[in-house]
This record gives sequence, structure tokens and C-alpha cells, in this order.
Amino acid sequence: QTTITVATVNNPDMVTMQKMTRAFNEAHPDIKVNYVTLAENELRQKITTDISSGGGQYDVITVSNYETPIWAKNGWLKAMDHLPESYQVDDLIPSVRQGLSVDDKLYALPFYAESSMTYYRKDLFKKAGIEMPDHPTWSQMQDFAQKVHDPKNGVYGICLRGLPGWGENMALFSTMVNSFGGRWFNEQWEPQLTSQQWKNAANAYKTMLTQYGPPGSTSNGFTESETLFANGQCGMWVDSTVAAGYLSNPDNSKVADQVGFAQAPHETTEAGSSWLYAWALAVPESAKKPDAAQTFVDWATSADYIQSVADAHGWLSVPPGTRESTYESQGYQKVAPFAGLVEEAINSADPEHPTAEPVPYTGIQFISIPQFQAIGTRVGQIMAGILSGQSSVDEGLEQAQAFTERLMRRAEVTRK
Amino acid sequence: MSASPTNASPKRRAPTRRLMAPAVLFLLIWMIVPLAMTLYYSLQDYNLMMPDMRGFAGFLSYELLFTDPVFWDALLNTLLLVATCLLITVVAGLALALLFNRTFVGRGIARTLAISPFFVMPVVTGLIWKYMLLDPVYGLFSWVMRSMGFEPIEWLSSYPLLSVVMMISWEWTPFALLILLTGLQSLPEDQLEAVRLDGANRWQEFRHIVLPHLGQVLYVVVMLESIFFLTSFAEIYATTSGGPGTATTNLPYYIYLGAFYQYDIGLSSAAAIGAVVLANICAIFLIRFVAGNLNAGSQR
Amino acid sequence: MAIVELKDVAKRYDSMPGKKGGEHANAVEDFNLITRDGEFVVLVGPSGCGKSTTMRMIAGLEHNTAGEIRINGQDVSAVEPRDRDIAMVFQSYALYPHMSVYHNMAFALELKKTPKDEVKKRVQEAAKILDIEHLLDRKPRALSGGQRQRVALGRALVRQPQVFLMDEPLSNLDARLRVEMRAEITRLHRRLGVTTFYVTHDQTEAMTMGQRIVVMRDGRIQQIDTPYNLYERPLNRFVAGFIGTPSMNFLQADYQGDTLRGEGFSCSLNPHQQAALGDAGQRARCWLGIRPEHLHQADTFTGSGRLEGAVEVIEPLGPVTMAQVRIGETLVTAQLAAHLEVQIGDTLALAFDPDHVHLFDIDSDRTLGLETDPAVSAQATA
Amino acid sequence: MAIVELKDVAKRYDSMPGKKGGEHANAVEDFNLITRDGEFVVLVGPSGCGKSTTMRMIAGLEHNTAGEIRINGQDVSAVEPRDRDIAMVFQSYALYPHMSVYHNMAFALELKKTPKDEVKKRVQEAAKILDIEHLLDRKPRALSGGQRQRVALGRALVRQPQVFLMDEPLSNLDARLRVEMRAEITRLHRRLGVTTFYVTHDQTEAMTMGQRIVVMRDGRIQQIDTPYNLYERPLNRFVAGFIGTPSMNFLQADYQGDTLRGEGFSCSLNPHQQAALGDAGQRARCWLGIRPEHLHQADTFTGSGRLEGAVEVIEPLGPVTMAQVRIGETLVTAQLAAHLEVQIGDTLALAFDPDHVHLFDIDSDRTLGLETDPAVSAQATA
Amino acid sequence: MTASTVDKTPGRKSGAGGTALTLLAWLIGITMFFPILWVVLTALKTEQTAFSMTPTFIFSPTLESFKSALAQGSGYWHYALNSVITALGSTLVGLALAIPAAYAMAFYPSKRTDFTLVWMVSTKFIPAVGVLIPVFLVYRSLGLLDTRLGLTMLFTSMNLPIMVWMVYSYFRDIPVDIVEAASIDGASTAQTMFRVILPLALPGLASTGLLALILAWNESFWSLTMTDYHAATLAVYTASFKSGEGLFWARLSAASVMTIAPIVVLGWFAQRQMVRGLTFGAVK
Ligand SMILES: Nc1ncnc2c1ncn2[C@@H]1O[C@H](COP(=O)(O)OP(=O)(O)OP(=O)(O)O)[C@@H](O)[C@H]1O
Ligand SMILES: Nc1ncnc2c1ncn2[C@@H]1O[C@H](COP(=O)(O)OP(=O)(O)OP(=O)(O)O)[C@@H](O)[C@H]1O
Ligand SMILES: [Mg+2]
Ligand SMILES: [Mg+2]
Repeated sequence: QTTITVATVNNPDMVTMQKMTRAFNEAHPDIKVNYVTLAENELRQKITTDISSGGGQYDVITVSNYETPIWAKNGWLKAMDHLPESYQVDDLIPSVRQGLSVDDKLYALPFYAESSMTYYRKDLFKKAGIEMPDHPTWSQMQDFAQKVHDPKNGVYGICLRGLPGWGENMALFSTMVNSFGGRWFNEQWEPQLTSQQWKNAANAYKTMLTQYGPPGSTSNGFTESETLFANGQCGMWVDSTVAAGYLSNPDNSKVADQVGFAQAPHETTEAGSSWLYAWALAVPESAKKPDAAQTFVDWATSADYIQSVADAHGWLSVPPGTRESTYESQGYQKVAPFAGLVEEAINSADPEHPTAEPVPYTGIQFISIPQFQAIGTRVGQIMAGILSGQSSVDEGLEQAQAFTERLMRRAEVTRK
Repeated sequence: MSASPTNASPKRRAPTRRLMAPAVLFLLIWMIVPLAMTLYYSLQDYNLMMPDMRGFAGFLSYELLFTDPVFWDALLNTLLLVATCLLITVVAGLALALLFNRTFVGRGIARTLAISPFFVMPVVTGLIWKYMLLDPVYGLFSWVMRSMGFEPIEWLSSYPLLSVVMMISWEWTPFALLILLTGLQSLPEDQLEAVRLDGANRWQEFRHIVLPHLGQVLYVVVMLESIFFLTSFAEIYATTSGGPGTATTNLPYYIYLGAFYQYDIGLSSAAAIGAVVLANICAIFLIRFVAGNLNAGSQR
Repeated sequence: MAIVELKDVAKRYDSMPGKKGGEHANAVEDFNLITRDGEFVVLVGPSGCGKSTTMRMIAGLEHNTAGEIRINGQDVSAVEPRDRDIAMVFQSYALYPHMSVYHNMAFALELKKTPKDEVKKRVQEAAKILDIEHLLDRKPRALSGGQRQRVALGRALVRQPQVFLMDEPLSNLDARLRVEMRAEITRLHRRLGVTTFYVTHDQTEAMTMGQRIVVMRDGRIQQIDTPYNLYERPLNRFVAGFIGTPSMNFLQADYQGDTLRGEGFSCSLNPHQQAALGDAGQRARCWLGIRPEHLHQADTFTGSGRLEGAVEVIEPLGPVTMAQVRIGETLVTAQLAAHLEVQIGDTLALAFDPDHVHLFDIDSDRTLGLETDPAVSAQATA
Repeated sequence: MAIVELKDVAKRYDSMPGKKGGEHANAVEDFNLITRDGEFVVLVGPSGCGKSTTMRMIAGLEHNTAGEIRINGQDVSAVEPRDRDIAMVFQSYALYPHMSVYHNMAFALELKKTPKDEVKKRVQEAAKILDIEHLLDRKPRALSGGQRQRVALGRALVRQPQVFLMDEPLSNLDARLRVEMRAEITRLHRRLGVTTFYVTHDQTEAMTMGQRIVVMRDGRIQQIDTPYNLYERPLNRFVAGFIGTPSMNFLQADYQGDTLRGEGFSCSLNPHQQAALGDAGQRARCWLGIRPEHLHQADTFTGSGRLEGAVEVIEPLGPVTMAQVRIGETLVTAQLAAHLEVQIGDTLALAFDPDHVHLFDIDSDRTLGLETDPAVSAQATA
Repeated sequence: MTASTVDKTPGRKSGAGGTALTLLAWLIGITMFFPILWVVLTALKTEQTAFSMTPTFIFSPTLESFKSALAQGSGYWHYALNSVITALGSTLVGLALAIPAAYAMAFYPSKRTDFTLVWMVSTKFIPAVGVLIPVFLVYRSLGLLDTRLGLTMLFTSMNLPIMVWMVYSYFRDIPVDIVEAASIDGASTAQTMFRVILPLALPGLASTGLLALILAWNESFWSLTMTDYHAATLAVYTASFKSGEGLFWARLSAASVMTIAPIVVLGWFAQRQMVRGLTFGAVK
């Protein structure tokens, strides 16, 4: 009997996975699974500490498509190159698969993936006499927001992530910058944060949130916004595709029957207007039980797993965004009217070309370099500062630029 | 009171050594090892995400640290936080201690209620405040404001540092209360009696007898709270994440960002050393200026 | 400057056990006293008899469980100690440990916003009287026992309150200093005329300082009277024995007509004494009390009032010598001339003047032959 | 059961200020004393003279800053207080506040693993002597001052140590109890023969209990001698004035041949005194010391040794009356008969026996006419 | 000194002012406690009622959240056991180390005492995050990661300076004479400590112990990084109820309540120990 330790985030899909472990045990009675379940920040912190020091405490770790390439390059992850035939690698959605690969070699298997999209309230739009196009622009969004904004009745025109963090407000804001034609770096790796495109994006972001957004939007991340929307307090919301199922479920949502879906807004370009994020399972090089770990990872990301979740908990509970077979399944299409939209969003997200102009990096709402977490976090804080009026857009972006430059310089100095 | 053995004679130092050795050794190890390692790393290039690039970096980390405007913001925030929280908790704690030192109906229960916030985990404290009290939509505070016909205040974005101060004060006032209350309990009654016969009113009684007697305990409270406030992290982590902007980034949070977002152990070690230096400056300040006055009340 | 009135005052401590093993239930009971304005009242009594408790009730530090305390006619039960304008020397000193000697003494004055100069003058003055001028900068912890006590005394002396309460203020001082302090306190009392309550175990202090002395026992007043009367006319055997050092000797005696007979002695009574004994009715026994200073060596004397016994203890005390002589079952103390030429074991003959003896009821211990009822007398002198 | 030896012992407190304002620099200085085995040594001296400090050094609670302390020949500087087998009555009592009176007293015995019965027996016994049997279950805070002191004493009495140290153990007790306790302690000392150091301010205690008395002043020994010798042959004016209550009167006088003349009096000297004064050389002035008890009323007497002055104070003390009479600039105290028939302001004539006077050097205050040098004498008697 | 209490003295009978102060004390107590009460109420709500714009005070309580917080898989008892062991262990070890040290410093002070005290407390000046990596590396090489022993030692080192300080300050309130009396009575250092000093300092020791216990119990940074499962404490348990997605507030509240309940209950009992000081009547 071997025991493996699985470090995972505390998101609903992972909780489902823990519930499904019995099924795994039936198939593999010789492997016992221990879970270490934490919220995202704590988990990342733990895993990073462990893996960077070769601690070997975990056999399976949960990583995103952000760190997978970086860690793979550092030689910390085992390559997934002995997948059995039954795994059907080709069933994985290409953009997701690509995001988890380095030199076409998979280093982590996707557990679920998401993109971003627009949610809106059909009833409010009807009342305001407007209609949401399938591919709205940010200018239109602002316009709509103004029209449905009705704070007296507890309805705010638009909810957007304002909570600082590279995975919080910066995920959204990066896509905004992308669609306004801005980029993080030019091809010489020079930061471009004070460009006009950035300023436009920032102004739009600020205007929408401060004028038509809910109060205190700098504390609103995904969860908080989701709550607001489910409570019927947002006219529109641009965020992760995983919320779709939740919002459509009358158990959770007061507005289940009034949610409308559209693609994430763009402005001057559609490139990079919707993000791509995947939670994946990987096996660290330092894992003590790599074989058992591999077995577990294969199981948890397989099509069979999706099928058995569907059997046990219904199709709405399956982890989305990883396999084309999911979207082809009748059952899924039946309960998820948004399925097509999501598949389209994920498929169209191209990490190699996140904006109109060429860039030296990959990644849409992040850049696959180690410094990005720090940069994203700092810039996210600055954006929050802009929202709360601590600095103007210009000042803020200058600070952001300066910080990014410093950090890049530090990396160069270190490199020498 | 009594004539105390002011001189420690040689023969009496023997038990002193023996008694102190375990604690001192234990702490010595616990201090020296991490401190030495931190000092060492602060002079190294050490980025968790770049395992290949290690080596001696000289004072580069310090240079980067001191040229980082955020560091100075963090420093200022740290001092602000410590100063305001100290002021609030000590004053409020003292007032509450006096209030709860009286005998009244159900004193035990009321006292327990007042002390309870200290039992709550700091992270949970952060969450409670963020979601249940300060949230501009769902928070209790804004509900109260709204039902009184005011616009709710966006605490965490408009007054971020104040919000953190409120949280920390809520959590730590009970600490001051608890310690000061035990201190009050050991006030010799005959001194109170004497001062009353000397014609002192309540305030004078407090000012000239109670306060000096509490000196030692007050000193402990100030010292310990300074440490906790200097290193407060969880409340900020759980609510504002140091923002908006740098409004609530204090040194520990700054170090945290350095270690787990930049993965730059060199830089965060340098910042840690900076925090130690700062704390020691505070300590010297406390000892010099505060201890002299507060210690006066000790019995010996 | 104040008339203090205690009426039926009693005190029972919460934590006091009941009437167990002969213990009295109340620390103070039925305390009645009205001082004259500016009187100097001394409280004496065996250790634990309730002196401090009485003082503390007057000060307001302890709440009387029964009765009433009035100062200048006003019932003070609702008056806080701080508003009673009383200065007290605590038996336990109760110095402020964090203040220098100077500030300990100056504190009460400073609280009253006395001008600095005035404070300084008064503290210096008191310190000079108490011979602690050189200690003014020290903290109490660096003082000897007697020095602390003097600071405690000084703290009261600098004030000019309505009432002084002094609880054994000189007990830890040497004889010489005590004599000086005694004189100083008397002088101060004369000058300021402040009503003063003074507890002491020192007979000399009690006798010389007190205008009236309250003798207490087990929480109850035994007698309130002038020093002279206490000595000459104690109301009962307890007071007689308590006042005067060494104490009065007590011998049991039978009387028959005009003669009193005890083990080894007999004496004839004067008519007054006969009358007193006659009053006592049938009983043929009584207590005979003789003070040691009324016994003298009487080798050759054989008349009325002669005692004889073996010497058991000899204490040469400088000016006089104390001898303890066994008479029957009693050890009788006599105060004799300094250079007594007897050895332990020698037989010594003693004589007393029958006019100087005291007679007490064998059961009630009351003095026989006093014109007035003790209780009435206590009130009358008040 | 132990010989205690102090050699050149001195103590200086860290916190003591320097020789400022006439203050002595050391709390104790040049202390030399060797006790006999089982001796009862009494320490007396003005408040603050270093008595407690000396006791504390013997106990090991305070480290002597100079000199050597030996117990039974062994240097104890490295011996902890707990290993010195000493029982001490603290001036400040130092009771264990959380223990009942019983446990306060039993504590030392329990630590020595004395059998329970034995402990109980000894505590009961001591409690009986101290009259605190009914208080055994109480905590110290519920006791009166004198009761606390008795507990402190009891804590020592239950033990049978090598050395007893008692620092004013009876100061807060009433006269009667004090006499009893004195007798009990003397009895205990006779029975157990434990070497005892005893601090007291009570002259009677000092004179009756001490086999030798150490008189201290400002940290220095003035004289070590038997009670009798201290009274009769004080080595200097300080000792003469300190021993005896009320204290000796001192008058300045000039001498010429066989006559001594002062303001308002003259007296002729005996040959011995003449020789003493002759020794003092050229100086024509000296101090004349007369004890109050050696002065008597002398209305008609006109011979040598007559004083006359106005009465300023009269203190009737029961058996005797003290009168203070102004002679020139000095107030002379006289111990007179009980029923003195004079008023304040009257002129009173006093007489003294010239053989009972003491003569002191005007500058050094040393007694004139003593055969030996004071310092040598102190050592010699030791 | 006497045994009378402040309130017994005349004129101190609580009048109108006293009643007002009593009410104030109660009001403050309730206000301070309110957020905690709110968490308890929230834990009894459904996730949906937990979040609403007008707070609901009256609702039909549900134990759902508690059920899931206590469910088999949550491992509550495992975490709770770890918390008890590490918090209690570190408190006891801490007291065992702190009491002798504080005793020595309080009753045999030397010139270095002040320095030692400050030095001890200065060991706490380094923010935990600053030394995380060094400590982590040391722990890994010593095999102390995810062990109760390792965590207990961490907590001990974290709390020791505080405990020394507090115990020291309580010891300083005890008159030295009492210690001297004990040594004259022949008590060894240990006997003096156990039979004289500790009983007298009991209220202080109780609050010190309680404080250390709370700090260790509530410590989350180290527990999160240094443990995974075997030694993981309730702090980790609580953290695992926080989620990036979905509504978790009622569940988190229930978990928080379960986490703080033991320590609150303990605190309620412990504070009874903090009775009036006992040194009255000891010395003159
Ligand atoms: N801790 C101390 N620090 C400084 N000086 C002290 C200290 N303790 C005592 N002294 C001083 O040392 C001298 C001797 O003190 P000690 O207590 O021995 O006097 P004492 O003879 O016992 O007097 P008393 O009869 O008043 O008790 C005094 O002048 C006192 O002020
Ligand atoms: N707090 C208390 N609780 C219970 N009993 C007490 C308390 N204080 C004093 N007593 C008792 O009350 C009685 C009177 O005490 P008080 O202090 O008045 O005596 P005292 O006359 O001053 O004696 P002393 O001369 O010994 O100081 C004593 O028997 C004492 O034991
Ligand atoms: Mg008393
Ligand atoms: Mg003394």
C-alpha cells in the first residue's frame, strides 16, 4: 500500500474530486490518497516553498498554466510523456494543452479550464430597451452600464474584479489592456505600461467601476462579484466562465432564469480579450511516489472521470474546459446552454498572440515569466489605488512602469 | 515592600545562571540560527524561481531595498500602524480594565465577553471584518448607515489603514485589558487607602497610585503589543492584501510579497534585517523613554 | 477641630469565623464615645482587641456594620474617606513605594494645591523633627524599619486635618527617639488642637499623651477615663491589670470582718473597704490587687500587709530591680530598690500599704467599692 | 549551639548615596563580635543604625561587602541562607500570604520532613505560647498587626536552629503580652541554648534578656558589654545617653581643683573623679552626666550637688512622676515621687549624689576615668 | 494592609453613577463580543441567507454548515487533537522554561537583567515571513517538517519571550521578603518556587498560560507552511474552508466557530483564576 499526498485548491471541482476518491480507490486499492486542501494563495505559497527547495512533501500538486511552463523549465515537474492510449491526449482542448506544454511536451494534465465571458441580466436589459450583442465592445459595455445602473434599488451597472492580485483584478484588466491594443513588453522586453493603450484601458476600467460599479469594488474578487450577481445586484459582469453553471442554478442564484451570456468584450482588437486559465495536476520531480502519483493524475483528468462525475453528481458538476468530448456530450449540452459559448472562448484564446502587436512572451492575462506574479500583484495594487482615488491613472501607470522596470533590471543583474 | 537584595552576591548568582540557562539557550538557538541565515541570504542572489542563479550579491539587495519607494511606504505604514494601535489599545485597555475591576452584577460574564475577541484567529478576524462588518454592500456597518439614511462608507478602499487599525484594535484591546486587569488586581490596598486619606480624588488616585503601580505591567503591554503590531500580517493578508496601492503594505507584508511573489529571498531577507533594525530602534526608544517612567512604579 | 462621635458602633468582618473556640464574633462591639473638640484620645488594649479596626472605621476605610459615626455632628457613613479630612498613620505604614520620601510626605499637600514653597517648608520641618532630612530623596525600599515608620508619621504630620489617627506610630523607634517624638506630637497637638486618636502599646505614651484613654478588650470598651483615674480607680480587674507595668499582682483572699486573709498574708481593711466588701454580700472571697510599685522590702516588718515567699526571678533594670516572689500559687512581682541584695531562692519579705490595694469581685471581676456603675461612669466621663 | 563570629564586617548598599549631608557611607562598618556558644546577644541602637543589616548579613540575605562571617569556625560566605540553619523573625514579618497561620508556622518543619504529628505538636505548642491558637486557620490578611507579628515569631519558635535572629519581634504587642513573650523567649533560650541575636528598642527587654548588649550607632559598634556594665560604666556619652529611660541628663561644667561648676550648680568631686579629670589635661571643661533616677527633690538641701530651676513639664506616670526643669540652657529630667506637689512654672530644687555622676570628655565624648581604652574594652569583653 | 475590598468602604455604594458604569461595562462587553456572535449566527444560516443586504437576525437555524464542518472527511478531530497537543505542549514547555528564568531575574536581579529581557524580546522582532525559508530549510534537514514536535518547538520559541516577560512582571509584584523568609525556612530553590512563589503568582501565571495557549492555537502562518497533515492544526483546517470559488461563508463560519470554541471555553474558565492578588498581609 502506498500513500500519496495531493495538494489541491479548495475550489468546488476539486472538492468533487475528493468526493470521487472512493471510485479511484476501488480501481486502485493499493493507493491511499491524502489531500492537502487550501485556498489558492496558501497553496501556491506552500507548494512553491516545497518544490523550490526540493522538499518532496507532495506527490501530486495542483498548478496552473501560469507556473507549469516556468517550473517545467526549472526541471521541477515530471514530463507527462508516457500517457496510456486510453487517456486520449488528443481529446484535450488544444489551447489548454499548449498552455501546459513546453516544447510540445506536456508537464501537467488539465483538470479544468476556464476563459472569460460576459454575463448580463436579460430582464434589466429589456427594461432599459437595450440588447447585448454576442461580441460586445468595452465602449458598449460602458454605455449599457450607465443605462442599467440603479443603485437606489441595489442594482449596479457593471461588476468587475477590483480586488488587487495578479489572478484577481489583473486577470481581467490584462484582457482589457489586450483588447485596447496594449502590451506588457515590446519585443526588447521593455515595459510599455505608460502607453496610450494602457491609459485608455485604465480610464475605461476606472470610469466603469467608479461610476457604475458597486461600492468598495477594490474588495471584490471573483467570489464577491459572483455573490453580487447571484443576488441580483449587477447589471453586467465580465468574469470567468466557471460562474456560468453557478449562476444558472436556481439553488444558488436569485437570477438564474435571467442570466444572459456573451463573449468577453473587446475594443480595438479581439485578440486576448478573453483569458485562458487552467488548473492542472502535475507530479513534482521530488515526488516520493511518482508512479502512484502518475496513476492518480491520469485518473483525475481522464474522460472516464468526467463521465463518472456526471453519473454521480450530474453534468453541471463536471470539470469544464479540458476535453472536447465534454462539449460534444449530449448530457452536457442539455444542462449547459452556455457550453458552446465557453468552448468558443477557450478555443479562441491564443496565448501566443495575446494582442494585436507582437510580444516576446506567451500568456493572455499573465506572462509566463517568474517576475510576473510580483509585477501583476504590484500593478494590481496600483489599479486598486487608482480606483480608490489614491492616485490618478497617469501617476499610477508611471509607478507601475517604474516598478516593472526595476524588477526586470533586478532579473538581468542576477542573470549576469 | 522591603529592603531588597540590591546586590547579587556571587554565591547567589549560581542559581540564577542555572535557572536562566534553559530559556536563554533555547532562545539563543532560535534567534541566532535564523538570523544568521537571514543575514547570509540577504547578501546572496537567491530567487526561488531561478534555481540556477545563485551566488554572492554583496549589498545589492540592500541597495534595491532602499531605492524602492514601496519599502519606505511600508516603513511608514508600519510605524503608523504600531503607533495608532498602541495608543488605542493601551488607552482603551486601561479604561476597560478600570471598568471591569469594579464589582458589579455579572462581572465575570461581561468581562469574558469583552475579552473574547482575543481568542479569535487573526485570519478569521480579518475575514469577519472584511465580509461581515466592513463590506459596503453586505456589511453590518453599511446596513446601519443605510438604515440611518447615510451613504455607506467604503471602509477598505477609502480608509484602508484605519480599517486595519480598527481590526487590530478590536483584537488586541482585550489583550491589554486582560493584562492590565491582572495588574490592577495586585495593587496593594493599603496604598489606595493611604491615598484616599490624603484626599486624592478618583483621578488623582489613578494618576498617582494606580498608574505608577501598573507601570511595570503597562511596560510589558506596550512592549509586547509593539512586537505584535510590528509583525502584524494576517489581518492585512486577509483583508486588503496591502492595498489599495501601498496604503496598508507594512513591512511584514512587504517581505511576504518579496518572498512569495517576487520569490526574491535575497531581497526579503534584507527587508527582514531592516525590520529587525527598526524593531530594535523602537525597543531602544521604549526602554529609554518609556521604561524610565513606567518602571518607576515597581515595588522594588 | 472636630468632635468625633461613635454610637453603638460595631464591626464584623465578613471572613470572620463564628464564635468558635472562645472567639468573639465581632471585631468591635458597642463602641460608644464622644470626643471633645481637639481632644487627644488614646486607645489601648491587648493585641487583636479592635483598636485598628476602630481607627479604620473612623477613617472610613472600613464600613461599620452597626451603629453610627458622626464627625462634627454629621453622619459620615456616606462620606468617602477622602472627604473626611483625616490624616492617618497606618500600622503597616502603607508608604507609596514609587515615591521618594519627600514626595510621600508632600503628596497630600500637593493634592490640595498647596503652594510649592509652603509644601517644601512643611516637609522640611517635619523631616527635621523626625530626623529624616538626609533621607528625603530615597525611596521607601531603601529605608530601615524605623525610618519607614517615621516617614509614615511624617506623612500625617505635614497636614492639618480635622482628625489625626495614629496607629502605633512609634512602635519601631528607639527609646530616645520615641521620647522626642512623643514630645513633638504633644506639642503639635497643643499647637493645632486637632482631635487625635492614638493607638499605642507603650504605657508611658498612653499615660503621658492621652487626655482620655480607652481601654479595649475583645472588641469591647472596658473603661474610658483619664490616665490618673485609670491607674488609681480601674473599673475592673482587667483594666487594673492592663494599666501599669509590671502589672498589678492579684491574690485571692477571704475576708472576715475587717481582715483579709490569703495564702501567707493578712491585712486589715479601712472602713471604706469594709463597706465595699460588705456590699458584695455573702461571698467571703475576693481578689486583692497590689501594684508592684506598692510593695517594698520589709525584712523586719511584721504588721498588716506582709507577704513572704521565695524569690524566683530577679530582673535588675538599672534604677530599680524587679523581683518575683512566690506566694502560694501566685508569682508576685515587686519593684524594689536598685541594689537588691538577694539571690534566687532566698526568702523575701514584702510589705504593702493596705490603703493602696484594690479589691475585685471574685466572679464579675468588677472593682468593689466604686460609687458608680462602671458603664455609667464610662459615659459620664465622656 | 553555635559560635557566630563577625570580623571587620561592613556593608554598603549599592543604592546608598555617598557621604552627603552628614550621612555615613556604610550601613555597617568594622563590626567585630564573637559570640559564646548559646549566648543571647541583644543589638540596640538608634533607628537606622544598622541592626537589621547586621542580622541580615548573618542570615546570608545580604552579602557583607567587607570582612568575614564565621559560624562555628566555618566561613559562611559561600553558604546559602537555607543551609545556615538559622531561624529569623523579620522586622517586616514576611509572612506567606497564601498560607494559613498554621502552615506559615509549619512550613519550615514540613520542608525538613518532620513527621506530621511532631509538626502539629510543635505548632500547637508555639501557638499556645503566643495565644494565637484560635487563629491557626486564618490567612495573614485577616489578622491584626500584633497577631501577624506573633505569627512571624511563631514561625521561628517552632524550629530548633543553630542561631535565632529576632528583629524587633515584640514591638507591636501590648505590654502584658510582651512581658509574657519575653519570659517565654528567655525560657526557650535557657532550654535549647540556641545562640540568639535579638534586636529591640525596648530597654527593659534589652536589659533583662541580653547576656551581652551591642550598642550601635551609625553602623559602628559603640560598646559591647553586659547590661549592668552598660548602665554603670558606659564607654562614652552616646552609650550613657542611650541606655536608661529617660536618658541621662548632660550638663556642661568647668572644674577647678576638686569642684565642678556649671550654670546654677556646683559639686565637689571624689578623688577618683579628680584623677580622671586631671588625666584629661589642661581642659577645664567637661560633660557632667546625671541619670534622672539619681535626681531627687531637695527643697531644703543646700550642699554639693544642688540644681535649681523652673519646672517646664510634668509627666505623672503612675508610680513615679517625671519633671523637666530648666537649668541654664538645658532641660533636666528628674524622676520623682508619684505625688509631686508642684505646678508648671514653680521653681524646683533637685539634688544628686556626686558619686553617681558620669564625666565625659568635652570633645571626644569619651568617659573620663575609665581604666581602659574604649575600643580595647569593647574587644576585651568580647 | 487589610482584606477589605474597595467597594465596601463607605460612600462607595454604587449609586446612579455606579449603575451607569455597570451598564456601560455590559454594553462594551456585548459590543466587543458582537462580531463573534455574528459569526455564530452566520454559521447557523444557509449560504444564501448568510449574504444579504439587510442582515437577518431572525431565521430558521440550520446545522448544515456544522455538519459539513464536522463531516468525516473534514478531519476536524484530527486537527483539533493536533491543536491541543501543540498549543498545550508549547504552553507547558514555555512555562517550564519561562518560570525559572523569570524567577531568577525577578528575585536575583543583576545589571544584566534588563539587557537579557530586552534581548529575549528582540528575538521576536523578525517577522515570521522573513525567516520562513531559513527555518523551513533547517526543519527539512532535521526532518521536523509536519511533525508535532517541530511545531511545538516553533510555538515555544514564538511565545517564550512573551511568557518570560509576563511572568517576570508578575513575580516582581511579590515582596522579596517572602522569598527570603522561605530561604531562611530552609526551602530549596525548587521548593520556594513551587510552594511559595507559584501559588502567589497564580493569577498571573494563569493569564500568561492562557495567552500563550491562545497565541499558539491561533497561529496560522507557521502551521500552514510547516505542516501538511500529520501535524496540521485547526488553523490549517480553517484555511481549508476558504475557497476562491463559490459561496463558503456559512461553512467557513462554522469551521471558525469550531476552531475558536475550545479556546473560548477554556478562556472562560481560565479567567476565573485571575482573582484578586494574594499578597495582602505579607509584609509591613
Ligand atoms: N536597601 C537599602 N538601600 C540603601 N540603604 C539602605 C537599604 N536598607 C537599609 N539602608 C540604610 O542602611 C542603614 C541601616 O539600616 P538598617 O535597616 O540596618 O537599620 P536598623 O538598625 O535596623 O534600623 P531600624 O531600627 O529603624 O529598623 C539605614 O540608614 C538605612 O537607611
Ligand atoms: N480582615 C479581617 N478579617 C477577619 N478578621 C479580622 C480582619 N482584620 C482584623 N481581624 C480581626 O479583628 C480583630 C481586631 O483586629 P484589629 O486589627 O482591630 O486589632 P488591633 O487591636 O489593632 O490589634 P493589634 O494591636 O495587634 O494591631 C482581631 O481579632 C483580628 O484577628
Ligand atoms: Mg492594630
Ligand atoms: Mg531594622
